[in-house]
Amino acid sequence: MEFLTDINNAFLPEIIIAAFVFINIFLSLFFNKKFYKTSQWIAILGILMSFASIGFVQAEPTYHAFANAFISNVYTVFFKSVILVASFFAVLVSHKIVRRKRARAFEYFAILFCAILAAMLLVSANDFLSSFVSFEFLALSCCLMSGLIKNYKAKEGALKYLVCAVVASALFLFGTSYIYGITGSINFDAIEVSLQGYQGSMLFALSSLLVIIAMMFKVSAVPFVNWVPDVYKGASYPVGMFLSIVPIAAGFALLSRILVIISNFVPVLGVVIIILALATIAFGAYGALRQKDMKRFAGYSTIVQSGFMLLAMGVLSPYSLAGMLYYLICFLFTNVALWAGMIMFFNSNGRDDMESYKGLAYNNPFYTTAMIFVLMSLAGLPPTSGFLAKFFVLSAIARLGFMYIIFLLVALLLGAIAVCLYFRPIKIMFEKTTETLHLTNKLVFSKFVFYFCTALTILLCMYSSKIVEFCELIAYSL
Amino acid sequence: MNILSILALIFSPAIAALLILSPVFPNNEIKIRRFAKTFGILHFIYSMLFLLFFNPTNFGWSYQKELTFLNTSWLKTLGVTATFGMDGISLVFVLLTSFLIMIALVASKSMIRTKHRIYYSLVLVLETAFLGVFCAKDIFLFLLFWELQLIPIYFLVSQWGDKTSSYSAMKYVVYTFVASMFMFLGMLVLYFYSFSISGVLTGDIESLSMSESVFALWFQAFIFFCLLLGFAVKIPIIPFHTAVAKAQVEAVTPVSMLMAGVLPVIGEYGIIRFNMGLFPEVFNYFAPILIIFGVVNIIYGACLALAQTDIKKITAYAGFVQTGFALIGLGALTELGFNGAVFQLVIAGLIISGLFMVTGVVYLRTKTREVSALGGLSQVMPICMCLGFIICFGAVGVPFTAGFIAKFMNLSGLILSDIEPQKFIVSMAVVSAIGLVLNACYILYLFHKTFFGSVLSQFKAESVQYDEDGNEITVVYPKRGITKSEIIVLSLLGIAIILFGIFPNALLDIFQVTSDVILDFMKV
Amino acid sequence: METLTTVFFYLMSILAISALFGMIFSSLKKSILIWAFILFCALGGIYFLLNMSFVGAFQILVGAAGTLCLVAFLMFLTPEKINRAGVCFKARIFISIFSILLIFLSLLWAIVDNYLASVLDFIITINKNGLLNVVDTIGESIIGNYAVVFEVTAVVILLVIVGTAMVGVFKRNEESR
Amino acid sequence: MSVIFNIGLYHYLILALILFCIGLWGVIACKDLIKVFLCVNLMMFSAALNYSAYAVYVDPEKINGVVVAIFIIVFGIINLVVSAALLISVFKYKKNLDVEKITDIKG
Repeated sequence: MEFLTDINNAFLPEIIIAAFVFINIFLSLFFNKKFYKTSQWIAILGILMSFASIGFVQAEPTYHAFANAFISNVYTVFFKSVILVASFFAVLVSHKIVRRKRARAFEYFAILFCAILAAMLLVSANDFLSSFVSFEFLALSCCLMSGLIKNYKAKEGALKYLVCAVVASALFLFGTSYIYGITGSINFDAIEVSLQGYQGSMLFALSSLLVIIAMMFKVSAVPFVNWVPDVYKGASYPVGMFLSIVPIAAGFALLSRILVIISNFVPVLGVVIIILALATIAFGAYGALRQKDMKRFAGYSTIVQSGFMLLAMGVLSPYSLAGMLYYLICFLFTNVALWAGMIMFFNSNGRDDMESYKGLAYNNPFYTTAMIFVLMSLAGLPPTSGFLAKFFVLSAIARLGFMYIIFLLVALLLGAIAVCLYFRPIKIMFEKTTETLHLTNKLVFSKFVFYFCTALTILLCMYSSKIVEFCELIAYSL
Repeated sequence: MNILSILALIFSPAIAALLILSPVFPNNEIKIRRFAKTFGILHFIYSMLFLLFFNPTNFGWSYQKELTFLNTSWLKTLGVTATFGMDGISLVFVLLTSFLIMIALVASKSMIRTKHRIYYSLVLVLETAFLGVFCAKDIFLFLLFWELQLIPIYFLVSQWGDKTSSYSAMKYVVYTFVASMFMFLGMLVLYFYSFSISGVLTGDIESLSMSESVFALWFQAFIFFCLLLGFAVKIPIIPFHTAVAKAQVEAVTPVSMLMAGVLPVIGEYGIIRFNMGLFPEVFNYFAPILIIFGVVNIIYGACLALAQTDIKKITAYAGFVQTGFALIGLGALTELGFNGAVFQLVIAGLIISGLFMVTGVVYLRTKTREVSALGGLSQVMPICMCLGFIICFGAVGVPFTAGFIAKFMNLSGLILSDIEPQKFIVSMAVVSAIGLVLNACYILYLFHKTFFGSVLSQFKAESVQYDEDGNEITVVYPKRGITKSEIIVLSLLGIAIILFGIFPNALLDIFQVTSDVILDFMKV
Repeated sequence: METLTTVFFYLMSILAISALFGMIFSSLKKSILIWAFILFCALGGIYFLLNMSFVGAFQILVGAAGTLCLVAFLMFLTPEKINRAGVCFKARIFISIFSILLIFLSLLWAIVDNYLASVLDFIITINKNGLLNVVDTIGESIIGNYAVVFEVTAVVILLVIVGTAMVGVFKRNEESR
Repeated sequence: MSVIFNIGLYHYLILALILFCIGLWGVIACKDLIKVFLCVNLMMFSAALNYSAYAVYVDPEKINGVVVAIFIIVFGIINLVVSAALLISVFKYKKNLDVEKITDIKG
C-alpha cells in the first residue's frame, strides 16, 4: 500500500507517461496501418493528462518516495512541467514524421514518451543509483530517437551520441563510486548528512570533478560537446527540438541538485564550472560563425545558450539559480520557436541549408519579422526575453565579488560575438534573390507553435516581474 | 496635463511602426510615406507641447511616469522599474530627436526607392529607441533602449546603403555592442555595489547617485571608465571612430543624418547623466582627459577631413570635429562650458544632418562623391547652394549663426576653467582655436569645390537625374535641380541655425536650471 | 591463506591489465577471446576474492556470456574484407595518453593521500560475519528500496527491444545505397 | 611490505583505476568501433569494481554498492545491444566500422 501512496503523492505524472508508453506499444501491435494519424492525438492526450496530474503531486514540503530513491518538491515539479511543455511542442510539430513513419508512428511516440519519462526520473532522482539509471535511460532513448530516420546521417549521429553518452555515464559512475566510498552512502540526503563537518580531500575534489564533467554531456557543455551539431543534423526536426531542450533541462536539474551537496567541500568547483561555461560559449560561437547549415547552426546556438545557463551554475546562490530558471523558461520558448520556424521552412521546400533562406524577407515579411525576434532573443538583444535572461545570469556573477569581474568581462565579450553570429541568418534572409519562396499554409500546428512562442518571448520580457518572483520562489525551495 | 503622457511620446512611434507593418495598412508607397511624414510632424508638435508646459525652474524630473504591466513594476524583485521622466537636458534632446526624425522622414522621399514599408517602420522604431534613452530614469531601462537602437540601425544601414554597407553595418553593430558590453559591466557592478552599501536593490539613477561617494576612488574610476568606453564608441571619440565613420558614409542620406545627428548626442547625454551625475569626484579628477579627447577629436578629425576626397567622408569627419567642441565644454567644468556643450550638441545635430543632406542632394544628382569630379554646381542648382551656404557657415562658426555662439561658449568656458595647471588649459584652448581654423578650411574647401568653379560638362543640362541603373531620366524640376521636400528640409535646418544664432537664450533657458543642478552637484 | 589471497589478487590484476592491453592491440577475433578471458577469469575472480560470489557469478553469467554472444553476433553480421585496424597512432593519441596519465596519476595520488589520511585501518581482513547473507541483502535492497529502479530497468529493456528493431530495420532498396 | 602483501580496499581501488584509465585510452585510441564499445564497457565494469569494493569495506551492512554494481553490469549489456543495432546499420551503409572512415557529417 505504501507503494501506491508514493505513486499517488509523487509519481503521478511519471506513471501516466509510463502508462502511455505501454499504450503506444500495445496500439502499435494492433492498429498500425489504419489509425496511424490518431497516434499524435493520443500523445497529446497523454502529455496533457500528465501535465494536469502535476497539480495533484505533493510539492511542499518535500516528499520522499520509494525509500528515498526519488523525491518530489517544488523544484522537481517545475522542471517536470518545463519538460512536459517542451515535449508537448515537440509532439505538436511532429505531424510530418507521423505521416512518414505511418505504421511505426505509435512506436515513435513510445520512444518519445520513454525519453520524457527518463527526463522526469532524472529530475527527481535522489540517489546515485536512480540517477545513473535514468541518466542511461535518457541517453538510450534520445539515441534511439535520433537514429529513427532511415538515412545514414541519422545513424551516424545516433552512434556519436551513444559513444559520448556511454563514456559520460562511465565517468559519472566512476566519480560517484569515490563519493560513495567517502560518505558510505549513495543517497543524496544521507551524503549531505555524512558530509557535515567534512574537511574535503583531494579524492573528493577529483571525483566531484569527474561527476561534473560527466554531467556536462547532458547539458551539452564543453568536454562533451562535439556530438551536438552532428546529432541535430542527423535527427529529424521534432526530435532535434526535443533534444535541444529536454535533456538539457533535466541535466541542469540534476547538476544543480548534486552541486548543492558537494560544492561546499570543493572550493574551486565554481571557478571550474565558470571556465567550462565560458569555453562552451566560445566553442558554440566559433562553430556557429562558420556554419552553412541551419540545423547545425541551431545545434551550436544551443551550445551557446547552455553555456550561459551553466554560467549561473558556477555561482550557485538562490539568486543565480533563479536567473538560471528564468533563462531556462526563455530558452524553452525561444528555442521551440526557432525550431518551429525551421520546421515551417523545411516542410514547405525540403531544404535546410542557410543559403536557401535567401530573400525570405521579401516574400514572407511576417515570418521574417517573427524569426528576427526569435534570433534577437537568442542573441540577448532587447525587447525580447533573452535580454533579461542574460542580464539575470550575468548579474549573478557580478554579485559575487570583484575577483569575478574578469569572468564577467569575458562572458560579456563572448555575448557580443554571439550577437554577431545571430545576425548571420538575418543577413541572409535579407539578401536579394531571383527565386521566390512561399511557405505553405497547411502547417497549422507548426505555425501555431512558431507564432505563439515568438509572442511569448516578447511578452516574457514585459511581464517578467511575476515570473522572476516565481523563479526565486522555486530556487529557494532547492 | 493629462494629454501630455511621456509614455505616449515615447511609444507612439513604435505603435505607428507596427501599424505600417501590419497587413491592414495599404501596401502603397505614397500612402506609407505620407502617413509616416504626417506622423513625424504631429509627433514634433506633440513634443513641442511638452516644451510649452515645461516648468524651467523645476529642479527634478518632470512628467515622471512609470510603465506598469498588470499593475506590477517591470522587474520589481530586482528593483528595476520602467520609469520615464524628463529634465531640461532630456527635453532639449527629445525635441532635437523629434525634429531630426521629422526632417529625415521628409528627406526620405527622394532618397528611398525600395522597401518603403520596412524602411519607414524601422525609422519610427529607431525614434522610440532614441526617445527611450533620453527619458529613461533607470540604468537598465537606459541600457535596454541603448541596445534596441542597434537592430534598426543595422537594417537601415545594410539594406539601403552602398554595396558594401552590409559589412560596415555589421562592423558598426559589433563595435558598438562590444563597447556597450563594457558599459553593461560597469552598470552591473555599480548596481550591486550600491546594493551592498545601501541595502536596497535599485536601478534608479537618482537613488544611485546618493550612494556612490562611499566607494573607493579607484573603484569609482573603474566603473567610470567602463561607462565612458560605451559612450565613447557611440559619440565617437577618435580612437574608436572607424566603424562609425564607415557606417555613416555608406548609409543612405536620411540614415546618415540620423546617425550623425542623434548618436553623438546620445553618447554625450550618457556622459552627462552617468559619468557626471553619478561620479562627480572622479569626473573632477579625470576632466582633463575629456578635454584631451575633445582636442584630439577636433584636430585629428579636421586633418582626416582635409585628407579626404569623398564629400560624404568629409562631412562625417566634420561631425567628429563638432562633437569634439562639446567634449571640451564638458571637460571644462564651468557653467559656460557646460551650457555651451549642450548647446553645441543640439546645433551640431542640426548642422551635420544639414551637411549630410546637402551632400546627399548633390550625390543624388551627380552620382559621384569625388571632389575632383564635382564643380560649378551653383549654376545648376542655385537654391541648394544658397541653403547649403547657411549650413556651411553654421559649421564654420560665422557670427549670427548658432555655430558661432556654441563654439564661443565652449572655448571661453574652457579658458575660464579653473583646472590646474593653467598652462594646460591655455595650450588646449590655443590648439582648439587652431582646430577652428582647420575646420573652416575643409568646410570651405568642400563648399568651394562642389558649388563653385567652372561647370563641368556633364552637369550642364538644365537638370539631370539618373535612375538606379545610371540611365538618364529627363525630369525637369521646377525649382532648378532640387525638389520641394529637399527645399523644406534644408530651409528648416537653415532657419533653425540662424534662429538660435540670434536668440540663443530660447534654447539655453530650457536647461539652465538643470545644468545648474548638475554643476552644483559636481562641486560637492 | 593470506599468501594465497595475495598471489591470487596479483595474478588476476596482472591478467586483467595485460589482457586489456592485448585486446586493444590485437585483431578483433583474438580480442574477443581476450575480452572473454578478462571477464571470466580476472574480474570474476576478483569479485570472488571480495566475497561477492553472487556478483561474480552475475558478472560471468550476464556480463561475459551475454557480451560474448552479442559481440560474436556483431562480428559475424559485419563481415570483414579490409583489415581491422588496431590503434591509430597520431599526434592526438599521444596528447590523449598524456592527459589520461595525468588523470591516472592525480587520482592515484588522491587515493594514496586518502589512504595515508584514513582513520580506519583497511588492511584488516573483511569482517565475514557482516557478509554472510549477501544475497539476502541484495534481494531485499532491490525489491525493497530500489524497486522502482528495477522496474525502470525493465522499461529500458522494453525500449531497447522496440527501439533497436526500429533503428536496425531497413528497406531492401536502401541497403545498396 | 605489509602494505603490498596484505590485500585491502586500496588495492582494489588502484586496480579499478588502472583498468579505467586503460579503458579510457582504448576509447580514444581504438579505430574499431566494436573495440571502442568494449572499452567503454570495461570502464563501467571498473566503476562496478570500485562500488563493490567500497560496499564490502565501507558499507558492509547495507552493501548498496553491490546493488549499483549489478545494475551497472546490466546496463553495460544494454548499451552493447543498442550499439550493436547502430553498428550494424552503419555497417550496411559504409561497409566499414573504422572511426575515421565513417564520418560524413562535418563542418
